Amino acid sequence: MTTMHSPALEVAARPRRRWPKPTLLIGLALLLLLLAAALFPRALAPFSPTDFDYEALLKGPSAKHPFGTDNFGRDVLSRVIYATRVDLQIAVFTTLFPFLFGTLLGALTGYLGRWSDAVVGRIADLVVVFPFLVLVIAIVAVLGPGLTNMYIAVSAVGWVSYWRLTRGEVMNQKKAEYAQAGRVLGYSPGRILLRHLLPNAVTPAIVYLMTDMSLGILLGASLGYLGLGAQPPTAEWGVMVADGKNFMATAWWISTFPGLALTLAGVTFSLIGDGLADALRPRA
Amino acid sequence: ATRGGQLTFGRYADSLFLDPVLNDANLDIWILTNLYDTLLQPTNDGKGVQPGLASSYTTSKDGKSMVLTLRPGLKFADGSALSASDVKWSLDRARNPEAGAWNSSLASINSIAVSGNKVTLNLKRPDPTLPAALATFNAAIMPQKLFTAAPGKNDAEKAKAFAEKPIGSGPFVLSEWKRGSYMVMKRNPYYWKKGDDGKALPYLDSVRFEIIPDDNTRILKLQAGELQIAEFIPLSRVAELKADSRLNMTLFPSTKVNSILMNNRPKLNDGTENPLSDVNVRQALNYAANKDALIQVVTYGTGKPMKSYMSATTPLFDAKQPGFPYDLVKAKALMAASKYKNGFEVTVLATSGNADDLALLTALQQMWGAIGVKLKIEQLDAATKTARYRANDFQMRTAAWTNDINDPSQITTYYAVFDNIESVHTGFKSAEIDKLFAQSQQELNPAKRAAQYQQIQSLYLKAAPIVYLYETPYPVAMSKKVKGFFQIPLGNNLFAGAYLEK
Amino acid sequence: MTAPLLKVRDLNVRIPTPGGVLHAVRGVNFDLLPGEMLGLVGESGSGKSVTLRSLIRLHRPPIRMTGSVEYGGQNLLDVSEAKLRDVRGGQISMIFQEPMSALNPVLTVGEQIGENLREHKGLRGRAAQERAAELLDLTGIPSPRARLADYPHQFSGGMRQRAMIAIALASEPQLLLADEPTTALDVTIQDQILRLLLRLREELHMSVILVTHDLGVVAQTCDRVAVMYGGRLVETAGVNDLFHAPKHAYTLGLLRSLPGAGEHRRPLQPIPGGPPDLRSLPPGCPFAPRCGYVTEECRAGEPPLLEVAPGRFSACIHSDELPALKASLEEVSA
Amino acid sequence: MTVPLSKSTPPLMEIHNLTKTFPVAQSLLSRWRGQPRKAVQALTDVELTVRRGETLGIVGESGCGKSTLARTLVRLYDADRGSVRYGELDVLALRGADLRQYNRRVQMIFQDPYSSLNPRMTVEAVLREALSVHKMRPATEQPARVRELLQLVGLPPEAAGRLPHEFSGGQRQRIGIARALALEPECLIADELVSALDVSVQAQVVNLLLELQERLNLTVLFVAHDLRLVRHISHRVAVMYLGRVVEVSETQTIFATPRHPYTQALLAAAPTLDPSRRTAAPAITGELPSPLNVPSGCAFRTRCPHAFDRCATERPALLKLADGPEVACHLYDSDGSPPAASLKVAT
Amino acid sequence: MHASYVIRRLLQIIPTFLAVMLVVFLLVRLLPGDPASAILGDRATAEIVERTNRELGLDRPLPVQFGVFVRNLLQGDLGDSISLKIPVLRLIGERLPTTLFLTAYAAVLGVLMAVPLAVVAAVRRNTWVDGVIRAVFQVGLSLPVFYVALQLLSLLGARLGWFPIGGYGEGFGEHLYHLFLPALTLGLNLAAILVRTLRNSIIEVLTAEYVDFARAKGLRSRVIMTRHVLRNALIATITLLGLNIGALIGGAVITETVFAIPGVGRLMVDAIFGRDYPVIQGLTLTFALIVSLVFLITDLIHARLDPRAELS
Ligand SMILES: Nc1ncnc2c1ncn2[C@@H]1O[C@H](COP(=O)(O)OP(=O)(O)OP(=O)(O)O)[C@@H](O)[C@H]1O
Ligand SMILES: Nc1ncnc2c1ncn2[C@@H]1O[C@H](COP(=O)(O)OP(=O)(O)OP(=O)(O)O)[C@@H](O)[C@H]1O
Ligand SMILES: [Mg+2]
Ligand SMILES: [Mg+2]
Ligand code: NI
Repeated sequence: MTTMHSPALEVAARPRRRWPKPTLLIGLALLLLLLAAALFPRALAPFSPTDFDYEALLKGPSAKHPFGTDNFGRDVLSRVIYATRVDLQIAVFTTLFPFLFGTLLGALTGYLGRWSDAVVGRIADLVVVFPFLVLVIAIVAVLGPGLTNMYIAVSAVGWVSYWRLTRGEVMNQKKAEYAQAGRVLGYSPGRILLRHLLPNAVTPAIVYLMTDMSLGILLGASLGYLGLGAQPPTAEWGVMVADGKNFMATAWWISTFPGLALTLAGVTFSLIGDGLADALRPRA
Repeated sequence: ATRGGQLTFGRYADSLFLDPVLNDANLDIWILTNLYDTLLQPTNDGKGVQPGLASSYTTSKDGKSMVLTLRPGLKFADGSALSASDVKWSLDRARNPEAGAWNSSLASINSIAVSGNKVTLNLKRPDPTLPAALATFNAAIMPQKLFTAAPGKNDAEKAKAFAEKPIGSGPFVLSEWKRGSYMVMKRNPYYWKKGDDGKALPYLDSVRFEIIPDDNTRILKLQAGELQIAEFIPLSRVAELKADSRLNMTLFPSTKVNSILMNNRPKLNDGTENPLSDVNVRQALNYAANKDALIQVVTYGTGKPMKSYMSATTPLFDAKQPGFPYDLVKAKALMAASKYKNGFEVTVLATSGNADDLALLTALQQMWGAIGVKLKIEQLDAATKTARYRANDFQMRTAAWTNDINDPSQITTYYAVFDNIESVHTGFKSAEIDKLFAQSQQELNPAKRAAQYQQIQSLYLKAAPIVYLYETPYPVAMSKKVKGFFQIPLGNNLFAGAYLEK
Repeated sequence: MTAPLLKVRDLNVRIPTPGGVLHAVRGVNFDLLPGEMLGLVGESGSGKSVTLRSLIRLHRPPIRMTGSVEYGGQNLLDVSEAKLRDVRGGQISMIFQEPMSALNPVLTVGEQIGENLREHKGLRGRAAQERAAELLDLTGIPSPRARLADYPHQFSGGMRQRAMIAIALASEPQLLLADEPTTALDVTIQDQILRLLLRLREELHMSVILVTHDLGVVAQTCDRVAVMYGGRLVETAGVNDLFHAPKHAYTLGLLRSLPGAGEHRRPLQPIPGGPPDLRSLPPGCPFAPRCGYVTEECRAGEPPLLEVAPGRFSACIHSDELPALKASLEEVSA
Repeated sequence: MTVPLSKSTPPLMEIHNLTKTFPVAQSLLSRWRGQPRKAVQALTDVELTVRRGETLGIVGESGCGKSTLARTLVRLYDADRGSVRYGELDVLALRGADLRQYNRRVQMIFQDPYSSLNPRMTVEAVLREALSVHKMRPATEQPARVRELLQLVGLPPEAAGRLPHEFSGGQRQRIGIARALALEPECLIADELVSALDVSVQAQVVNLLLELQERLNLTVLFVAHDLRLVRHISHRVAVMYLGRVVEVSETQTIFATPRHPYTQALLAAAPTLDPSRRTAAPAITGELPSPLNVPSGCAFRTRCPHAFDRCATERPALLKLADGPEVACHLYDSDGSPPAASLKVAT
Repeated sequence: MHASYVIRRLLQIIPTFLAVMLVVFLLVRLLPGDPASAILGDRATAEIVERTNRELGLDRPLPVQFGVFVRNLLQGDLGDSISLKIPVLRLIGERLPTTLFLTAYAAVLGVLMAVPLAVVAAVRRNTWVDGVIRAVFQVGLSLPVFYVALQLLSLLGARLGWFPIGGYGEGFGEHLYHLFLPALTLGLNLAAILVRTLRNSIIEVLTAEYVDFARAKGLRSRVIMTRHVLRNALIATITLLGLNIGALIGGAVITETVFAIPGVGRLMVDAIFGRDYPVIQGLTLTFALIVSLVFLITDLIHARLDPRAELS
């Protein structure tokens, strides 16, 4: 018998490490800023967010109060800073459960298909034909206003998007040869699903998560407008904008600065989302 | 006064149901008298009554009957004659205990007799509140024929049908109503009252109500000239609009009192000890609330401190009532004298989305913090709040009150008398007040009645079942062209004498 | 000798990528005679498609093209857009490898042919439909009139390719650029399409440049072959000459690596290593790292494409040393 | 040197009557009208025997069911009916652990070098996963085994730490092979293993496969449409048409004297490397009929130049001819020898 | 065209509908507080509350109430509004057209804004033009609707006086004029979402081979853009558009409040707060029906645009 050893091939030089795109870096930098404000508001804010100052009601921006004061004489800058934690919390809690639940369920039904998919599909249909905001308002009205109940309400509805995204992607990935290879290699369905399919199918959900986070904050603001959002004296951007709307003509700073903060957070999440979409895409 | 033209009035919400007897909401009440006239009318200052459809009334010596004389030639808006039988029918409907929430105001009537243009009310007992009751919206006179001709099996169904196209004897008649959007009332050509030019009122051809729920939008629309009047201006913007040279920012005196209701019962619904059952605590909370500061922060200086549980515009209000002037030292002393020296935590129910509630409570959080009371705010939508309240399932809640009738008895039955609704569900009960009130309800001598009321107000103050806050006016912004418009302390918007200057 | 239809001189295409500029086509020169069928072969990534696309300036910025593509007395690389549009699709048509992705999925086949007829022949409406049906018929699609209203996905792979050819032929072009037109097809269909192309060339007197990596296809259809490697033309020759006596070490290696060239179930003779990275080419002959004939000279500088025999060009320094191949060209069907 | 495979070599896998259909979605209306549910006839009564140690090439046009056959054999698809015996095992009845054990012994390698590897797992993770799931090696010995496997498929040890995208197509196919080999299988099913690769690289992978087969005594089912390649590496070749095996024969025989008209057409259509032998007419006209609507009788009759009445009514069975090849064509039916003239391939 | 598909989809709505009905019915009754509390306010006495509940039939057991609800529904009767005392069907009939008009208007404005801008952004991707377009919409997307609405109102409405402030107007022309700002507010939001996906799809389509083939045919860039690129890019966007229009209908609440538009969004919120059970139930069913129809229509449009789409 002839033995032939193919010479070991050389592998192409390792490609240079791919740096994340600037969008992601800027996004992460902004996130760091937000996190700093959320974690150390005391260090950053010049005043207490809740203390009144009857001497300084509705004062415009000045050296002492760079963002001015509100109708209680509270320092707007300090409130914007203290609100960061609340708003990041809103961003996380309005999306965390829908993300986890929707993604796992999507993976599962996408993989199993058939009746499980059909059943969840029906439920999802049911949820989407309900007008979202109205449903949230109704749920918040049932459970009472406040952030926790808002989280519950949003979660009851929000998982559908993640379910859809992940389910579709898992169904796609399921067709990929590596997934079939897993079956031929005798791997258990659980392993194929969790170790192979899910990591490759979760990217759209993660990218959507970022958009969803800013939507979550906005929803908080909308509920704030209807009085169902964060409860006073908690500072929260959306509620601050809503509370400031009566002063838009006379004290623009009350709603403008929290509005800017909202935008900043939106931009941050969106940049990170775009960046992640790029960074998480496996290279073929 | 100039005649003609349409006045556009921006409302924050639409009316619901234009039946004088079966409706329940201020949204209806406050415009209803423009459509349905009453026998007597409240005066614009809210202190008394003046002739309406009835040109005069007399009360018998024993106070057990009252005779009203109708004006001659009265007509409904469709031109049909308004007769004494319409009056009897209307009042009988209004006092039917099975119908509506307001029948109790006419409960003293035993029977009604009519002859010619005279209406005789036979009473069960003397009733000093009756003239005021006859000047109240639910005692409006409706056309019996038209009403009974309306489709429907029973009164409720007929009322629904009739209320869609109501015909009354008020200065205006409904001509168009697009629910949630706008409502147009046009001039009733048969209205009895004459203007300063000697011709029949009203001056205006029509009034158009636009429904604009958002405060900012309402103001913007007024400033843009699309409205001539905007109601419910947020107090925070009063100063700004006062400065606007095109506008007439008016604060109409009102019967509105803002207070915090406390649960006075020894135990809460869940069985726990209730600190608010201690009168020391209640008084301490009252003294610790800095009304002047609150008036600044919440009402932007437009309010006045509350001295009695009733507003200063209410008849028989006792001007000598001291109220609870801000006194932190006294408040601390009272706390020290109570069982709760170290303070306690208390939850207050607020109406979600109500900016004033929030402003108020956030300020109170601070003020009461000074005496060791930690205030937690629980925001509820109005229906939930009401349900909790009705079940006595609350510690504190925000509350505002306006009178519907030109008499102190209404607010007193609610606030101070246990029997009606447990003293606005505070659970406060004073045998003395109950007795005084019962007497006053039959006291025809004004001076004596005033003395009874003075005593009631003092007793109430001492028991402090509520936190006395402030009275607020009705903030209405009008174009400078608008003249003669009135919102009386009861809240009724009167367009009969309103006109638009050219 | 007739004047060439197309003269390509010093064609260079540079593609900026995140990892550096990719010099995909480097100094390509060739002429194409009227009526000629030229095969362009080479392994994947050697720059065949990029070359073909630059002939009608199909690349968009930031891809840069330099050199000249002379056609009808003009350099297509710098004529005006309007002029270029006349040539594109009008005188020079192109067909692609994947008919499924090259046909617009949302337009009917009839619309897609009609589009071309309107643009270049001024035909509209009924006349256009008539002509479209004729064209489908020409490419051998049964009941062509009925199929005009079909969408591409309703066609089979072979029919799609025919439809694409019909679209390309709508303007009766002088030159057809075909980028791997049969790679996606089965052998029996490939066979049909290739015969069709040969027939149409005869009937319409077109020139064809046929890009492929299948040497069998070249052997069966082309008059002349150009071999690309690493973005360069490394050899051009008449088809018989090339298959019997390649004059470039790469061509030789390619022919040798084919199964069927050796004994049954014996190891094949692969070309070791892989294709060069066009972003960082070594100096000298790009094939040098994989070449069995390599000498110092090869690495010194890039050998130019020179005429090594009449009508034969090679860029190999060792073209003379390469053996002939005749014997080993065994056939699949005996 | 080739391993001589005698005809008496015991069969490793016997496929009998294997049928697989894919139902297509049916509209409500047609279901309501009681129209029969349509299905893609991917495999119809496939008869095939795989001998131990051989390379069996499977060729045919796109859509003829090659991949479906391969996938059904490794139980990626569940057959509609028929049987597959693998030694003692009734493959189609295997469940759970038995099935996994079978899959360990019969491995499949895939066509697409890009999608057949999980893009997020390093080569080492890929290989170690295969080793640990089947407990091929204890954890401590796994790194060594990974290196061994890499060496076996001709990859340097430093390849272990890299992700699939860092490799060329040919190298990825090697990783795929190494992954299959990690389970030390007896039989490899290669579906279009090198179709996506350039000829020069193709040759490298083919060499590897040939080498491994001999060293590890593997049985290989080689699915491909490149006739030249199949001819080069197969001991025997099976030709499929529209879900059926139409001819099976020793490689030399089938290429020298194809029997089935389809085989003949297929060989004639393959472009030869000799420019001097060109033909003007296509080897065969018409296209593959839709698998949703397979012609009655012999599926090839719609394109067959020799078709006669019987072809439309009766399906030819796969019959063994006296000199060895098996053919499913009425021309070769027991009743008589075929008309000699009609068998010449049009050239 | 695809009649059987349409029928099947319509049939599919039925179970969804039944489920929506049950869920709403229960959810509504889970709301703390009752209609009586809501309509009678703080002053009502216990008797009056009880009497009101009796009149409204709310003292009966839930299954009985549900039975009545379903029976009436089958007769096309959604009951009377508790607070407004008029039939819910009529109420919806009065309010729904406004919201639908607003939604359609917003969708048109959104698409009119999104398509050209997405094309520009995609064609000139990664240039400053692209950057500006994306930044503007990003900002629009991260601000609360009411804020955007109020800013538009005070700028275009009050300051510049180009548009009326709030209201609805009479007749089609006035509707267009009055509803411009609210439709713009909603449209901006929609456009922000659409621009993002549409831009990405256009970029993707631009790299498709059939675009190169179209260029190789010598077609004008405008023809290529409209016939080849946009049509394909819209396919991916149309489903998203459908989903968002569904959301728009339900999400018009705040816009309707700010702009004083008497639509169903506002009505729904009022009904929830007023515990107007019949209105909530009726509206939710209407929403569900409309949203289902919108989805169906987008699917059909999708199928029209994309002949490959399998309606199954
Ligand atoms: N748009 C592009 N962007 C970046 N790189 C490109 C682009 N187009 C082509 N390339 C690169 O240019 C080189 C030549 O590509 P080309 O498509 O011409 O190869 P080819 O010979 O046609 O190969 P194949 O046989 O695979 O079609 C390859 O390295 C390819 O990756
Ligand atoms: N999962 C599936 N669902 C539906 N139909 C399928 C499926 N897999 C394959 N088919 C159909 O079954 C038939 C046989 O397909 P198969 O993939 O086995 O062909 P093949 O011979 O491997 O073709 P190719 O050479 O293109 O790979 C085809 O008509 C195909 O469309
Ligand atoms: Mg190419
Ligand atoms: Mg296959
Ligand atoms: Ni159709």
